[in-house]
Amino acid sequence: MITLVVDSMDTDNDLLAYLGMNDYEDLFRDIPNNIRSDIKSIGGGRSEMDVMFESERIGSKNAINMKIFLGLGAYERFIPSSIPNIIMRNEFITSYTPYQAEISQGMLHSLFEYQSIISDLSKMDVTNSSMYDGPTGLGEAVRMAHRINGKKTVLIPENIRLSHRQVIKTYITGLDILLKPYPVNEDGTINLDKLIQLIDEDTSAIITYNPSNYGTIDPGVANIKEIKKAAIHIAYYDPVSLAIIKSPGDYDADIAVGEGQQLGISLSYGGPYLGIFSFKEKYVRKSPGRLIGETVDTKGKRAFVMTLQTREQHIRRDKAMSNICTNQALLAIASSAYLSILGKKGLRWVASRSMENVSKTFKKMEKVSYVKVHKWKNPFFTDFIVDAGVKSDTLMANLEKAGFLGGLKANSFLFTMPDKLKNDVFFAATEMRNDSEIDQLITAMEAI
Amino acid sequence: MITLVVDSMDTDNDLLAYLGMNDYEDLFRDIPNNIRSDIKSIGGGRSEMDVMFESERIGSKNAINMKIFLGLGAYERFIPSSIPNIIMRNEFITSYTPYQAEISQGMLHSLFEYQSIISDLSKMDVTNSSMYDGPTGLGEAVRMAHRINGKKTVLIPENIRLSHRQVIKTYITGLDILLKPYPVNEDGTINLDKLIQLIDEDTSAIITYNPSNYGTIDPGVANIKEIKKAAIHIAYYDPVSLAIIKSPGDYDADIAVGEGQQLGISLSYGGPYLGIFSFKEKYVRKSPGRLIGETVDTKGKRAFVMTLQTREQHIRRDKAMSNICTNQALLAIASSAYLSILGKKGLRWVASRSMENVSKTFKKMEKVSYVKVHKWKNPFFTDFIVDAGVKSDTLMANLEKAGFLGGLKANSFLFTMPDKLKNDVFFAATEMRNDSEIDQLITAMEAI
Amino acid sequence: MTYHQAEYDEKYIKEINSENSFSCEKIELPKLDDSIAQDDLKLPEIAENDVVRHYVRLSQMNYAVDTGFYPLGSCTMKFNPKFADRIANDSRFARVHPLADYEYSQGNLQVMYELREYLKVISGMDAVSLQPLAGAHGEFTSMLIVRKYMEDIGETGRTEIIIPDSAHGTNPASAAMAGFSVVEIPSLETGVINMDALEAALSEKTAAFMITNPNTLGIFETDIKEIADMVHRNGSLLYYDGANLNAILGLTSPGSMGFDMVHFNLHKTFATPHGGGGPGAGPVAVKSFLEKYLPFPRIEKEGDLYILKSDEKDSIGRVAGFQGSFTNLLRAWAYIKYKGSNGLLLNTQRAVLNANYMAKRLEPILNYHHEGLKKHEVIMSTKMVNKRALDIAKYIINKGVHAPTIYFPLIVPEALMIEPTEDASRDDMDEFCNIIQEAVLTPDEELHKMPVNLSIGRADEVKAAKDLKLKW
Amino acid sequence: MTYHQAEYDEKYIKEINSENSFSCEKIELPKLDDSIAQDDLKLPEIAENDVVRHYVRLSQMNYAVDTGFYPLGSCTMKFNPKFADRIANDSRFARVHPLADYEYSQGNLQVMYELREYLKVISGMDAVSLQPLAGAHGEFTSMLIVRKYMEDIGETGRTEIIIPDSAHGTNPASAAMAGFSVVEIPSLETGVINMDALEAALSEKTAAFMITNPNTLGIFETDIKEIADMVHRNGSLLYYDGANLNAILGLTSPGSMGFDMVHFNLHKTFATPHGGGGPGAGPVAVKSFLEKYLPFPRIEKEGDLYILKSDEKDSIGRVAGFQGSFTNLLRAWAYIKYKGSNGLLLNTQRAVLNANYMAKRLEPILNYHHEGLKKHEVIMSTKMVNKRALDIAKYIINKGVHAPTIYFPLIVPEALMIEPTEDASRDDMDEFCNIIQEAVLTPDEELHKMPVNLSIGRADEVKAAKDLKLKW
Repeated sequence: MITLVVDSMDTDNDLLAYLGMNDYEDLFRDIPNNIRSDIKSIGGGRSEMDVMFESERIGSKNAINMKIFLGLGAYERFIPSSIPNIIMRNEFITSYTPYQAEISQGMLHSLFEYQSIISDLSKMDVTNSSMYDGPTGLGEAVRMAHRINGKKTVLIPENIRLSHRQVIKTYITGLDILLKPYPVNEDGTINLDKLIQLIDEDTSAIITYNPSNYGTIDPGVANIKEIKKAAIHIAYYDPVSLAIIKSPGDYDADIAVGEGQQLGISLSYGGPYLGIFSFKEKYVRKSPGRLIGETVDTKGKRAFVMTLQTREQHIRRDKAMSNICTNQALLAIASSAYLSILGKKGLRWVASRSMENVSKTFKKMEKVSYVKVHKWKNPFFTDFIVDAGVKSDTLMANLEKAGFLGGLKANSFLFTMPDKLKNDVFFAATEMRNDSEIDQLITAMEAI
Repeated sequence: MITLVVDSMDTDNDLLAYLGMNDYEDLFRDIPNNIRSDIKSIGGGRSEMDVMFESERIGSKNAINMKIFLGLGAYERFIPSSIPNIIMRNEFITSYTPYQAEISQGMLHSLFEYQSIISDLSKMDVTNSSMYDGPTGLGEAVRMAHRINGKKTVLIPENIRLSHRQVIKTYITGLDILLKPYPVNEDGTINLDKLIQLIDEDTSAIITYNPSNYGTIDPGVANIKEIKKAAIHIAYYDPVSLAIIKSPGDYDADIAVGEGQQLGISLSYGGPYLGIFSFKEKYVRKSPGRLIGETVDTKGKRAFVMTLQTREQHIRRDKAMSNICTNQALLAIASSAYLSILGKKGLRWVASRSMENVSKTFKKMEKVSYVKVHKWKNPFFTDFIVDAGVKSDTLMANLEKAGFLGGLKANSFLFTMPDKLKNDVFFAATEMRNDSEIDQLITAMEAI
Repeated sequence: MTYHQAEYDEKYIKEINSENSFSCEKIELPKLDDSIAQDDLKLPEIAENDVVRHYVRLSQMNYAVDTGFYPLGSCTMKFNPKFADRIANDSRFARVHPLADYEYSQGNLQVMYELREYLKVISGMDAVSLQPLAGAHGEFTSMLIVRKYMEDIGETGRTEIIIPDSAHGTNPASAAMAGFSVVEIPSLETGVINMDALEAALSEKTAAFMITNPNTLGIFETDIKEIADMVHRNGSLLYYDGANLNAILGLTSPGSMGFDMVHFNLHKTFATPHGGGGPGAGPVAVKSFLEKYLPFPRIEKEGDLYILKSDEKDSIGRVAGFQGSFTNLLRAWAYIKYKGSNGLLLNTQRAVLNANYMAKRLEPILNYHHEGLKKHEVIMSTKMVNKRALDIAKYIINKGVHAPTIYFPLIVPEALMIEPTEDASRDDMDEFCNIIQEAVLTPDEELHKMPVNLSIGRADEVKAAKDLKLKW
Repeated sequence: MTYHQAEYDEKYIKEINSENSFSCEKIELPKLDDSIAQDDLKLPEIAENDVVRHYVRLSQMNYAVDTGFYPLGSCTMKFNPKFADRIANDSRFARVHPLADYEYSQGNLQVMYELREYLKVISGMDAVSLQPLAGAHGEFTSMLIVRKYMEDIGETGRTEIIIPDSAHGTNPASAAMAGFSVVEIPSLETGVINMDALEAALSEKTAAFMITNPNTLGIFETDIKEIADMVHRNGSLLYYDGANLNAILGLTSPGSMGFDMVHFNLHKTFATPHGGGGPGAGPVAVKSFLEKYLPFPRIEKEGDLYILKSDEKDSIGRVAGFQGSFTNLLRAWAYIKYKGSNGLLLNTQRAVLNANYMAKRLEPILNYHHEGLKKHEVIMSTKMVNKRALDIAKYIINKGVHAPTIYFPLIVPEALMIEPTEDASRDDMDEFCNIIQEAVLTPDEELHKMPVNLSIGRADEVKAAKDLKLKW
């Protein structure tokens, strides 16, 4: 590796002279010697060419041709090539938060449209201009519910994703909130009868999932509004699923949270993703995050600004509704561009083709000797579980060896599961999979 | 493969109704039935997703990890990532020829700068705003010389690249021009003594190469101005080499032509490339191609327009100086951006590191049992030839099998070569190669 | 409506006052004799940061398909799909050296082979060369084929190419470049071929007749079969300028109409981006009796392998340094796969529908002679309203929409040549018609002040040609 | 100088009148019960072509580093190198699923591991978590660590965080979010910590003192060692807000200064693009005694293999769905490799040089108290010239240059917070100073009309908050 010599530059000497200084060191006389340190151990600089070569070499250490049959909050969906074209526009990607509205209408207009498109899709009143990711959105939703009603108990499905529960738990540190699991039916959907019994005057929020944490579509979410009492219904949903199933607004959710990664954002090993966060208008002043509002300029022309900033940290400081400053603006644009390019036809295709692939995979898996599939009434959407019997513990590792990602042991991913599902494993099939890959997966499974 | 059904759209029906028509067919009543035909055999449309999958599959059939030790007009040079960022700007890549100057200043300004930067680099008076590639540039140069002096003989080096001679030959079809080879020295440089004897009153043009067609740097180009008589000196040069050797303008070339692919443009299997074309100002009205000129707008503000269009096909038709309409505008921008980012320091680095790599490769090749290297006084620049002895015929094929591109039999690529070089093969080493790859190449050669 | 193009006082790049920030290791310059060593390397010396900014700002001062409606007639400015760019930038395709042997470039060769087969079907021809680097280059190539063919059959006296006066300028220029004399024949007012004039022009000296159909006025030559017969009876060849192929693709083909040869403009027909002037690609297709004259190397398939063959015997020669404008071929291949026969046909249908819609909308103000069906473009004349086409064009660009082609075809006075393409939305077209209407109602003295909303006012083209300044 | 930002009357995307052109095969919708089936899917329905145009036009109405100088203090808007984007979009990195086992994601894990090691050196800390998704998220994570540590050592009475009144708003917000009370102490006029106030505020209730050094006025706290000792003697922790790390990187480190923990803003220090608001990344580094509290999973190396470890025992928990903002980590990794120790140090030197140059240039008009050395940014006050900072800002943006941060830090009246960064050219800075000078000389009534050269005039923020319209 060749270390580069970086020259000090002529202009710098001019500037130093202007300041009456001899060298850079004169600029740092205010840093006492006893706290000086250097960073030489990170090595010298390199040319772009060397960095590119090295990144290619290291990137190639990943298993780059893995066929992905796994989702669980991170889906390999098709990304139209126009999306990177749009979000890599220099004017978008290299801009800062639009503090000076007049010179930043492009970003503000785009984010206002994001809020509008997601509000239309989810049928919620208001959508903020993004949170970090779905799980932290849940954390903020629980905090927001607590701000709204000051109550203590948050009911979570007993099969909630472990990582979600962990993030929520972190987010409520120091608040007087108790996470309490509620039972689910055999297929992972809400057990309404038992949930009702748990809802009382102390209930701050009820978190529901649709699709459920087993991947099944859950009609039960529609009943929450009748039983929730003073609790805030926090609906966690899959934005792609709304192409075919009802929106959180349809079932009167108070706060709707989703993971937007599916909407035109690459897998990227887990981030950056997009936290979609909507709520009823009456709660807007208790809501976290940034809001873009429409207004007019001095001539009455439509204009967009960041609004209700008095909820935010840079104004309200320790009384702010959240500490969020940097959010996921660029990825919000990616998701609105994605939804606009696909439109109804496209999003329905994505949803339907995923379900069709799931159903095909499912059918073929029945023939794998050690697999038992569940014949539940509520259909799976993109994620699904099957009983992999004695092979369940080693299935994922063996499949990865064969070039397939899938078969994640369900009880290592979910908070609790009943014994009879203890050998269940997760798979998923998005629109990106095809019949031949499904066949190859089955062959690989049979060979294990 | 799934065929897509493309729906006719609602708006179309509105428009048809407006036109008083029932269906698309009504729009084509003017096409008689006896000449109707269809294109069904090319198959139905597909989704972008399918096309991307297929292109990845087919692209993977190329040998994509080949280590490239070959140049000959197409060099794998490092392309700073800013270059694609710039030339993929939607406003540049999706625009047309700037016929309406006022709404197209971005492109015109950029092309004017290209003309200026190349004129500075080559030290020529005028540079047009691009030709298709280096070899067709030579063809146009020969035609231009003929337009200028009406003479007949064009002297070309006897070791000229075969493909160049072929293109020139095609380009002079129908003109009263004779291509006549002139002798070269042992190392491929111009044999001035013999060349002088060939120059007479009929000589229309003399084509020189620097570096020579063996890859050596040729000091002889400096002497052409003293011996050329009324002939036009057409200097073919390597733009990267100008970082270290004299420019065509330094040796008073009349027309200077080069291949611009090296300047920030990818290999792309041979195209699109960039024909760099410069000349003395006095010949401007005889020159082919498009010219961008500086002027002012109504307020005296600097403005750029296409100028001297009366030389061009859309005005002068069969009397035009060339038939060129579409040229290589976008790649001209790539090359100016490349030269601006690298600057002196960068271009010198590229040139010097290439020569250093050549010299390293060279030195190590001496040790390969069947290879003899030439110890000539004039150094090689990026391409070079070595005598590969009995293995010369199969060397390239065997090296490709081992993952290296190089060892192209020289006499299959050049017009004529002396017998004593009949076992010579071409290699090249750009700044992209490193010591370890050079060692691997030597090991692979030894194993053959 | 308010509109203003971005406007920056952008300096020459060499005047930007910053410093070279390119990062590379120090390396010694090779020691060369003074007589040959570069002693004054002149390049801009600025920071990469500022290079990027410079071009971002310049780009904002440039109109493009991706900024708005672009009805530039005959240039066919349609949407360039981004997946084609992505494929073209894929290193699997882009990192292949042109001299790599065929075994190591099977992917690229397959793309070229498949595209060749597509182009045969689309043109109704028998053989294709992908080598020509632009449309005009394809015309030149074709004219050389005409020449070679005539020489081969001993008809060396055929030194003339007949061309209608409505033709694209590249046609006569290409014919002349191949050593032919050009005989121009007048068209009827609609641009349709004047059969009498053609008959009169045809002689034993005629090598070929070059036309486009529909013609440059967007009118289909219904008598094309008769024209072909007439030309062939005369022992001449019939050449199809593919610039307007997008008007008929999928409904008829040059082959079905009786043409012997054709060139394609891949950017017009298959949506490869035009890059502000290029690069393009101009493949040529011919009937089988002309196949042997095509440029070499040619792509062939042997068993499962794609190969490049360099049979020089009857070929007109080589017209490019290497195999052609490969990444544009690749983009066109991807586009054809994406659209398929149904999508390409729909392109044609919608392009023609939109042109006819525009024609009918604009008829009351600017109609020029022809009342019947239009194909992909429509010619209007501002002479009808006593305006100069140039003034109308400047009014249009001042509104942030690109102007139509003006003063072409040459046979129409004060011509506006409008081509909406299949991608035009109803909004685009209606807005454009409204702007035309406003423009026509604007007094000349106002029009002369246009544009005012762009990065510059009207540019002084006379000064540019007189006080020639071609570099900084 | 003439300047005008691009101005389009851009519609809402849903109002564009074209038709969905997304190409997909027909597929049957799954049959679902009416009670659950979507009955009103509302999405924009327009052609892809128009979506691209819409965003291209909008983008031109947005200022960015790649359009010009961006001296937005504290936000550190430096050039985002394009190679980092290219690496981030490389499918070798980007197509890896976050749940893939470590054997199959060694490349990504190596990047994270190496970045972690770099950040340790740079911060002078012993352990790093890469999980926090933005700077403020890193602050929140750190505050949870403070809390957990204090609980662990039985100091549950430590419920206060002391914060200077010059601090970034995220500091108090993050502390509060972690359940602490915030005790604000006044700074001296230069923004330097008032040692007496600190001493008075420190108590047995103090969990930590959160500061940034240099402070938000760009002044280095020379007494930082004494401050650290004072805080530690009190049994409290010292937190470093990494927003200003770029001012001292390579010369000193939070570790050398005596801090216990620090968060990084990768976009500020390592040039990852800010995307008009995000995504960011906010890794946290701590001294070894706090390591066990870091979020899980953590990256480790076992032999030659990189692994993710989920030891929950002492951890504050998980703060993100997966491993963090990976592609931003990747970009920062590439940037550090590219710059190296010498390049990063030069960044610091030039950033500070440029800030001091700006300070001296602007001193005669806008100087605010402090006369000595500045670090990476400089605070001016328009109160000195009886102008409102807002008016000056609008004048600046009207000239096509981004305004400095205004009204921050809160303790400076009519503050302008100017940060040129190491990338500013002499031209950029001189032009900016000239604009400031012009602005100051412009009468208030003129200033109130600004901006006029942008896509809109001054926006009515009061109406936005009053007549709340948050969707179309």
